[in-house]
Amino acid sequence: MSMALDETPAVSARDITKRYGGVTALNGVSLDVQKGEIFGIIGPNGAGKSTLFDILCGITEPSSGSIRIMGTEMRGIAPHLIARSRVARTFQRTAVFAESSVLENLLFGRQTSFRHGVLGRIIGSSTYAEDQREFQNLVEEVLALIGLDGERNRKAGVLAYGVQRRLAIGVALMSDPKIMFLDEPAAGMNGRETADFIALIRAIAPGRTILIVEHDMAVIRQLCGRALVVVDGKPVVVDEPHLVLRHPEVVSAYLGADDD
Amino acid sequence: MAKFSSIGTEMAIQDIGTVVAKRQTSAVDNNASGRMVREIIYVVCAVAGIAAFGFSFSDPFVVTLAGYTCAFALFALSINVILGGVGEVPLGQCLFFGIGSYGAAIGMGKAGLPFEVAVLIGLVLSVIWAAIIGTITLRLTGAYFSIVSWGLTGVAMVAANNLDDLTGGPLGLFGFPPIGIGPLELGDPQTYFLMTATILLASILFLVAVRRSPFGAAMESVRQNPHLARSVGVDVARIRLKAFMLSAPLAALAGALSVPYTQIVTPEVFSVANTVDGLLMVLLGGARLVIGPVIGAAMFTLIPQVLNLDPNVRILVFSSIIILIMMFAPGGLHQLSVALRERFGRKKDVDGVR
Amino acid sequence: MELLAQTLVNGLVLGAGYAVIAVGLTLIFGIVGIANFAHGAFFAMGGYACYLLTARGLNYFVAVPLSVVIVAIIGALTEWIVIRRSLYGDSHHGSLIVTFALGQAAVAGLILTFGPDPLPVPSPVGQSTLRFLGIFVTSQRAFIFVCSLLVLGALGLWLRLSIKGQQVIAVAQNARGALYSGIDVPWIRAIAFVVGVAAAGLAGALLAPITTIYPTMGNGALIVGFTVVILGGMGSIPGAMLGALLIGVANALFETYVSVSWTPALGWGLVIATLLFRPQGLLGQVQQHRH
Amino acid sequence: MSYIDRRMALFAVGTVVAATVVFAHAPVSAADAVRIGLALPLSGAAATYGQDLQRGAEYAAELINQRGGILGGRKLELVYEDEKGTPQGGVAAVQKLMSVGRVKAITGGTNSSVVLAESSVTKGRILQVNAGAQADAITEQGSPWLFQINNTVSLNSEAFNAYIVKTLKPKTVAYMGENSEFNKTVLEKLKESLKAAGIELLSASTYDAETNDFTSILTKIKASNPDMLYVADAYPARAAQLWKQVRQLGGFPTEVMSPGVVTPGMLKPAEGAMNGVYTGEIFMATDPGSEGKEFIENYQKKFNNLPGKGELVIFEAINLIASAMDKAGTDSDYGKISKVIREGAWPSPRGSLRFDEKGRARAPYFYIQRVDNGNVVQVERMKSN
Repeated sequence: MSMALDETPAVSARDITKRYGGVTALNGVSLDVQKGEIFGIIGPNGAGKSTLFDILCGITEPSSGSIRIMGTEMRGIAPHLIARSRVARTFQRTAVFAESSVLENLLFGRQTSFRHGVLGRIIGSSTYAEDQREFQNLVEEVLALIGLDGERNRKAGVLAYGVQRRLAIGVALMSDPKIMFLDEPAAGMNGRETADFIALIRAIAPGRTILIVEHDMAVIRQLCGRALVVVDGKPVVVDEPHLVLRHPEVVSAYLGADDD
Repeated sequence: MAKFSSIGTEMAIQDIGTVVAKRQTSAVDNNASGRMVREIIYVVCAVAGIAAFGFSFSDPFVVTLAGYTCAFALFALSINVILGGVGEVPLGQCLFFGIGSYGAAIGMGKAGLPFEVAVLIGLVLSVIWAAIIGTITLRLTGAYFSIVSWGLTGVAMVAANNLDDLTGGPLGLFGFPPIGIGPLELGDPQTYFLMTATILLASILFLVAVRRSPFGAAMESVRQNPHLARSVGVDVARIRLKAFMLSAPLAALAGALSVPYTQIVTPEVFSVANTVDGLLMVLLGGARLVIGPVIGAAMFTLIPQVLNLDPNVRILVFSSIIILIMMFAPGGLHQLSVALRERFGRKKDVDGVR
Repeated sequence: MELLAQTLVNGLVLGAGYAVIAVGLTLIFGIVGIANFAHGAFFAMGGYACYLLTARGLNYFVAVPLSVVIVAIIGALTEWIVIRRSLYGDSHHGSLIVTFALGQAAVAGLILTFGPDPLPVPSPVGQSTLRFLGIFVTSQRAFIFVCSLLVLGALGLWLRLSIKGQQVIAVAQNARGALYSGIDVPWIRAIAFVVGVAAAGLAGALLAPITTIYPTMGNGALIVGFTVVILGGMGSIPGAMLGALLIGVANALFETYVSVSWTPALGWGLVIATLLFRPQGLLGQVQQHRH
Repeated sequence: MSYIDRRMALFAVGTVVAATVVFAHAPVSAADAVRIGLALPLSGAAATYGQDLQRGAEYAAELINQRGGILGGRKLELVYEDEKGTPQGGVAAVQKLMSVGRVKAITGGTNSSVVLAESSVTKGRILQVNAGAQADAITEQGSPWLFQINNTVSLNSEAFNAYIVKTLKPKTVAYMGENSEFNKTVLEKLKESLKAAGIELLSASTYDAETNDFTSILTKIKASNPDMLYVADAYPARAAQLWKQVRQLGGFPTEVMSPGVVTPGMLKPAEGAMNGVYTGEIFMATDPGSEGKEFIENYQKKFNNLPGKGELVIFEAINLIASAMDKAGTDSDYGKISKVIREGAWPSPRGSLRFDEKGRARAPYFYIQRVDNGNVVQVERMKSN
């Protein structure tokens, strides 16, 4: 990984290892993701991809290793603080706030940048008005991007699965993140939804660094400049997707894993 | 701007449990203003209702019972700040109820303070304790919070039993001077009812405002999905703690307001039975609504009075209802109504798509 | 000196009783992932089952195992009808409320059927006591002590040696992993729940002759159980045993040398200390806030 | 508001209305009858006591009405309200009796906290006669229209302690008891009397209601080996358990139980463990004085078992209310009624009752008892003052 030495990488991890009791979930994983890159992480079920994600955005503490985001060490920093430093993450399951409307979901995505309090809300203070205006502009923008303009008052839980996925990205976008971690964002999407999704990612990519864990190789191939393969918690190869996919270990791993 | 305010209302309305999923954005504006009006009407009606009941009924039994019900509804509200707010189960909430009662009783009886001052002290103490307990337990799993807060009520009861000089021991504190707030004499049934009812209404309006504020949004996101909330920058543990510290004084206030009714404060106020009653009220009325607990409280107090139920039968029946609700409609009766509306709504969409 | 020795013995015997309650509780928490607030109710049911059987003229030593079976059956039904639904429902705190409500309902039911007043359960070894070097233990307590050791030992062996036991441990460590490796997790959870409440029932039947039985007898047991489990570490079986002995001895010492009336607060004092300085408990793993 | 919510609100309102209607139209049978309200624990933990008192009250009213009622032929009518054994319940019950039941006097009372709560409602508004509850605090403030039938704890203790120091004469005493409202008074009184008689109190251990294992306490007491063990616990099964554990440890030279708590319900589960224990009581159904014979016999005829203390005190309470109203010639001039009560001497199965300025009656006789193979036998019948 020796490209663009002049720049500090957006995300850089040094031999991350994670053990649960006896089990070793991750073993010496390192990666450097440059600013503006769309970086894929692939591997069979239970290979430790999600664990790696959780560690990269601070939800889980690694047993050993170091994580730097924009050059600053992230170990020991609370996840919500990492999130506030314009790092966003979407989840495999529980992607959205199912009981709330699309608008409320986006509001929840924005909440931490609001400056007004309970009192401000009651008396309708000027900061409250400002917050409203900012949110209003942003929300229209995001709704347009994720194509949910007409659905704004629908309850998130009742939306089609693929649509929920797009909403999840929208929630992440509300904090205008510089770095985005997308955990199997296209899982369970049909062909058309996947196409829309790829377009969406392309649209939001400029000015952001995006990491994607994904099963669907088509997505990885079309979006990612580079991809890391993890098998049984060990890094196998980092390279351009089409090369990665021919790698013998990867092939065998997938053949092994696809029957579950 | 107008559109945005509709979002505020959207959330607010959901608080009051009247989310009517809108289909076109064009409908937003007039709906919004319409709702504003309707909400104001609700409040006016509530005030009118309170006044009407307070002044028309003279029967001290009915009126004081109603007043006591309002006080206990306040307790149910405080439980719901945790349960419906951040989705934790506050099994130890009667600790604060008791602190409020004893605060008022000790302040008046022992220290000879005026009622309102004594109550105020009780509220402050309750917040402090909430801060301590919350900091210890709320960063751990929900179970720890419920168990420990519940266990501490037992400790409180032991303390109340043994610190005779302060708490009067097992027999408790009684024989207070006439209790009043300023010129208002709470010994008088109607005054008592009007006072508790007004405080209850004020608390409801305050809680609605809280739910519409960013803090309310934070609580809601934490309740629905702590993981996701954290990933959008919410300090989950802190929100839980703040909610707990908000709920404590409400419970304490309820405890204090129950003193003019019971006229005696015994260690039994720390009994888990109190919390159970409160929880049942919340779950019956529905944890998703701000007024849910109040409805629950009304049902819970009046039904047994009318049917003259044995308390054990009451617990048996209501607990069973709770189990059924949790199994089939965890959101309480309110969720059933929402579910119905959604089924209806979804059909429409399908038609719309085709 | 003799007083101290006697106190320590009392404490250990007490702790052995606690251990049986707490192990069931911690097993359910570790495997099923719920804090079982109905545990006390099952404890009481054990006592009442034993009362009913002995009242029918059955020998106490026969009644105890039968009571355990009865409680196990009730537990199985509860798990099948209520627990799994509420647990796998979408509300994460559902299980907590449900078990709590179950407990309340059960106690109310007991009061309505048997009345609030305590009932005696005669034990064949009732009044007699064993003495050695100035220290005495009543025969019933000795019996409880032995039973606890046997049961806990058997449980330990079952977990270590049997296949089901191994699967239980696997589920405890990583449920999803266990699922991937083809273990029938719901089934294992059901087993854990039944075993857990059966243990509570056993404790109830064992203690009945000492404490007499009354509907709310479970509350005390539940409180002790939770303090022990948190102290030892939620989900850790060795932790539960250690915690039980510690709290048993601590209570005995405190009662003898400090104050009887404040003893109920002691356990929670220990719990708070634990949560402050070692939140995962003496032998437990760190619990993160996950739902 | 959404459909269901509106329905729920309506329902709530509906219940309020229903409730008020029910209360407003409470049945009024025999308009001329004198209605006496009884707030009793008819449900909850103390329900059994409530039923005892109900039986005793019914019996008293029946006899009075057979004699042709009071105030020139007006019958007594008893109105019951469940006080559920809690202060809140007590307040609700008394208010309901006064406003809905329109009663002329309030009686009942088993739990002191409940009676205290009730007395704050009745004070200065209606005549209240507390039949059973024993806490001194109830009559301490001396509310003019509040009277007490049963001995207060301190009256009982004074009588019993006198026997301990004069007759049993232990050198050293150890006390253990439940941390309950009146055991505190028991302990205070015991300290006083022992101090006065120069007897040493080695230790006083109080335990809370959940306790049922006394090994540690007894171990400790045993180590200090006192002449006498004094146990104060009103909870039958737990006390029985406690005495069994005392036996298992070999017992003590002299053993006594706080007065007024030993019942068949305690002796039976004790399975002989209480044999030899001394205690005291204000009444002995098995061995009543000349005044009690008739009451006991008739009661036994009617219910074919002996009356307990609960039945007795409520019986006396109803009689007191009825005859005082009769004598005062009014059912609502409470000042006058109270004056009559304070001045008069009132015949009862225990002998004639007199009430002091605080409204307390002192039991005419105090019985010292010992447990003898499972039953209490009379040791001495002491005339009070």
